[in-house]
Amino acid sequence: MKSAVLVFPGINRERDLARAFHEVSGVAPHMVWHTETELPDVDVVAIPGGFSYGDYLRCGAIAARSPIIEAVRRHADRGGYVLGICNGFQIVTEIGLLPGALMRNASLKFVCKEVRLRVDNASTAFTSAYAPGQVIRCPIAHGEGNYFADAETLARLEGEGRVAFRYCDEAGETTDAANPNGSIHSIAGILNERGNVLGMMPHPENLIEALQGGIDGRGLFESLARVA
Amino acid sequence: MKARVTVTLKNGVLDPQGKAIQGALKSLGFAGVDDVRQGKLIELELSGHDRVQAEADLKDMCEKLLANTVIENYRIELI
Amino acid sequence: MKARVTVTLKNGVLDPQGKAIQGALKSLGFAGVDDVRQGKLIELELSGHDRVQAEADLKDMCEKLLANTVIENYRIELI
Amino acid sequence: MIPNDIKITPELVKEHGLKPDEYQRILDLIGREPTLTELGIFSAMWNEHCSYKSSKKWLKQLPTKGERVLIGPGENAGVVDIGDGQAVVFKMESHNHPSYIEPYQGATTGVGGILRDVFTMGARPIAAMNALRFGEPTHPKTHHVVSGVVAGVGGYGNSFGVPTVGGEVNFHRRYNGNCLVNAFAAGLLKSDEIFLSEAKGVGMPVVYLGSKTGRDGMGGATMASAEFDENSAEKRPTVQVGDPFAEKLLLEASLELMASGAVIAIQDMGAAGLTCSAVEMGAKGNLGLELNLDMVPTREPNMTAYEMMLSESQERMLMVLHPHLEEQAEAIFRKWGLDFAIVGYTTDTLRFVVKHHGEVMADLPIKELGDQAPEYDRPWVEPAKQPVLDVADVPAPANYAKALLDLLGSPNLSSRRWVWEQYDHLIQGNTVQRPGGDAAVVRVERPNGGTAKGLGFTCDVTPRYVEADPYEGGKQAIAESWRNLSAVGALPIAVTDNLNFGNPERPEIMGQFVMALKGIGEACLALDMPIVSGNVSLYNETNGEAILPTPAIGAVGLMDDVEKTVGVAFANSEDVILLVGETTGWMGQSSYLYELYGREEGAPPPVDLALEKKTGDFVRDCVIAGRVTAAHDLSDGGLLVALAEMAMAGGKGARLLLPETEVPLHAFLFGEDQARYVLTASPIEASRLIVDAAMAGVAATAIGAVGGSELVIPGHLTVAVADLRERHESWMPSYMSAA
Ligand SMILES: Nc1ncnc2c1ncn2[C@@H]1O[C@H](COP(=O)(O)OP(=O)(O)O)[C@@H](O)[C@H]1O
Ligand SMILES: [Mg+2]
Repeated sequence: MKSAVLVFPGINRERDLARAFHEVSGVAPHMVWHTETELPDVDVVAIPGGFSYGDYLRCGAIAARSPIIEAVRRHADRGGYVLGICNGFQIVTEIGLLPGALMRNASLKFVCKEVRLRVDNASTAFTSAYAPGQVIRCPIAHGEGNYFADAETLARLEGEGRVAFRYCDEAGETTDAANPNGSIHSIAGILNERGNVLGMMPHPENLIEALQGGIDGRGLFESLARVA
Repeated sequence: MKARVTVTLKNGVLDPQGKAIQGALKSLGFAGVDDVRQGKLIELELSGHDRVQAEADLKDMCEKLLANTVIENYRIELI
Repeated sequence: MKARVTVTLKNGVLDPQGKAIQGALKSLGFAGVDDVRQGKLIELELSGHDRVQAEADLKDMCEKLLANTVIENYRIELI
Repeated sequence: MIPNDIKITPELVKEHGLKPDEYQRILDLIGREPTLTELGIFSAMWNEHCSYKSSKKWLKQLPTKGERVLIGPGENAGVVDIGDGQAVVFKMESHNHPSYIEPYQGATTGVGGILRDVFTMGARPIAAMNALRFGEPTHPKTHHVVSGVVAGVGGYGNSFGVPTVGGEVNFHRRYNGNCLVNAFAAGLLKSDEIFLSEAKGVGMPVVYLGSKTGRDGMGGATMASAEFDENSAEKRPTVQVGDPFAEKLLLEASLELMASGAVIAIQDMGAAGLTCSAVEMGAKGNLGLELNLDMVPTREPNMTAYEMMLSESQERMLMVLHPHLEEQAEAIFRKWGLDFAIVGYTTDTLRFVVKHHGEVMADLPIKELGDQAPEYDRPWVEPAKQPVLDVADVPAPANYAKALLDLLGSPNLSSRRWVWEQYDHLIQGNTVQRPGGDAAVVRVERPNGGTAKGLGFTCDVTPRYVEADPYEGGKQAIAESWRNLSAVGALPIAVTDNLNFGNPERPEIMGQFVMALKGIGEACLALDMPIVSGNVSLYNETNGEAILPTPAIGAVGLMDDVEKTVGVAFANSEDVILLVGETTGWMGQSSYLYELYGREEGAPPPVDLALEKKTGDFVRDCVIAGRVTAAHDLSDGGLLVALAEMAMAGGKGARLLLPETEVPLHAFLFGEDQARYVLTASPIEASRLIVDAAMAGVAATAIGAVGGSELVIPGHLTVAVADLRERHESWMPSYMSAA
């Protein structure tokens, strides 16, 4: 799997993400600075977590206007994979590659903890290593992960099976108590129509080794390695 | 030239901050606050003198950056 | 009754958000933006009818919650 | 604008916090009346914060050397060798007063300052902690301060990208008027790539980097806030605002610049920014320094020399660069979008010269500015000792389950989850022991591969103990950090301290300071934990009432193989629970007494340092050898609270069979004797451990077994682990959600 990790000023989980790609694929990703206008020849473009431009104005808003973004758009149009995690998810929605927006957590507080995710669509390039409905552990760390989309968009996402991950409890139920940020329909990650762009708030890249407390996050990278 | 841009959430978009403020006001004992919405105020200092041009530029800035038109409305005032 | 409260940073207080927005506008090619300051806009829907009372309440809300008067100024408008 | 050559009046001197004899010293030193800018420079260099004038004499007596110590106190942060050509850099610093005035911004700038101290040395930050003390929960300001401070610590650290892995939170009425915000940061570097603040070479460019200079923090001298602001109706706020985004850029740019070989010396601009940093660089290098303020990037128009020299704007650095690499250096900073300006150069005159608009605003002897700062041997009295509290004076609880639940649900012993879940404690992917246990453990990869090492981090002090007996309390703070590190399997290697006290001009307070330092010093020596950095915060008083003496300790430990660490959670049913250490049932100053009866009485538990060492070494060896399944040190709340914490963490109960003892049950369960731990191990291993402990001269007794879903002491207590959790987890969230 050939991958690239984009770096914007203020991004801070780029090393974590690069490490996950490296661990799983054996190949270190290209690190690509935001002022570039071309991507290297890669299968997967990943946009990491962090606080690009301090998250000032709106999370991801300023990064979404960077020179590299046009190349990302072309990559996605060609059917290349795009993975946006946390700030990356916010950026990908700001670009318009995914619908909806990420608002302040309902608690108005930043939250870092381990949650459970239910894999609602296991037949995607990003999730095939998981079983359908599988409940996995995954860390989150964000202040604005409260996914919102209007009713029509939501109906489409649900109807087309484009909700990849949902926050749930240990039994796989999507309860209010298990929803850490108030996301509508407990949405933690969504896909675009074509299934080659995934945006998610949780950080699978921080749970890929036993030392980190578990390896539930590996599946995502392993899925990508199968197709790329 | 000074300009003021206000960015507010569209109707129907959930506003967690507004809701939290409303709750906090209530628990501080302020009765009769039926709704609270929080928005952004962006004040700009522009060096040009052409108001028409400025308005056009500001609209462009809003569309391109200052507002996320999927969820937000904006209003421009030159002062 | 509708009220609008605007909260802005006092003069001289660093505004990292404004700075970042200014930088972004510049790199998007907007010339002549000399300064940007970001503030908050809070819109309230009040159920009372007494404007004098409302103004007093709003002032109280600002002092107690809506503004951080150590570093922010606020302005109240009834509309 | 006030002219630079204004007549210096006694009022002006006073407003600058200088005593008449200190001003006389200035006159003697320079042989003329200082200019306004010069007066400002002296006030910045000679205040308590920068000059340590009340504490220096005593700080010098602390043990600061050790085999591993590469850099001790005196630089931005201490540096300790951890093998493989790697070193850990760390320090702790207070931001108490600003955090009380504006909790969010006070805390953010506190965190920003300590991170800068660490990366100024050339290290990438890998862990942060925060030791917080607040007033009693019912005090009208407490809620606001807690929520602002915690949000601020998180707001800065999360954005900057450092995992915040540990800390402490206490509530006590003596912090009603003065909260304490002590921030710790640690970073990692190669031991042969340490950067220092000592300038070298004459005619070298002095470069200003980072954010622009504004009038932030100009409140030190009251005149600055009142009179420099005549154009604006509002009183200028003196609050500094943190910009974690700028700091993150500064980090990346600084590390890139250091790697390029362009940096000769580097110093962050902290308190009294440009003044302190420039003087220090020149003085350390035995050089003079000339600054041209026309070149300083400013955020506001018409700033005076006085204002620029005293501004405390954040996220700024000063460097001395190799002239031929200047351009390359500038390119790096431009790439990161930061300000870069050559603001001066080094000279061989030993003078500190400040020019503005072509005029000399200050011309002072650079060495004397630092070296000749006043130093005081303040009078002190040894605080009266408290009598040892007789256990007979401490009632047993009517209901043990209720007592335990009340303790776990008390402000000081309840879970801090509400706090640390607002901190990104997982970023960088190296957090092996997360918050909630004893010490945090962070993985450190070796440069050439192989099993990863671990660094343990903990923050400790029990201010009530220090108040009751500063000497024992000082020892106890170090001993507790030793225990927390040992329990996770880390060898304590060095500490940083943050000494928060009241007004040193009062002999009782100075006595607390002196005796606490004596205790700390002895403990550090006995446990081989040199002090490599630290910070002193005095005058924490409001209306004549001082805070509890709070010498907060940040300690660092090293593990050769990070995978060997164990946590506090009960792991397997049937595991035997061992109590390690001697229990006499010490109730003086215990949490039981304070939280349940509101009594702060008696002498605190004495610390036997030799016993601590022996016991800690034994426990650590057991952990590293993989013989135990969980380990926890005993501190606040004693044995029963520790067992409850292990049960809650593991989601498993335990059945206790307590040994025959003369100690009354409540004192056995809630007493706070030092040098104690709880270990769990398989039954076979447990019997071996008991034998080995005896051989090592350490007391170890089986006190029960893990299992079930309740914590049970037959005949005295049966309580469901779920109920323990409920109480432990609910106090903070419910306190914080009530407005
Ligand atoms: N302000 C804080 N920030 C992060 N973690 C904290 C904070 N306060 C407490 N903790 C964590 O909660 C746990 C319990 O703290 P404490 O009771 O002080 O531990 P101990 O008694 O072992 O020193 C520790 O893991 C500690 O690091
Ligand atoms: Mg402990």
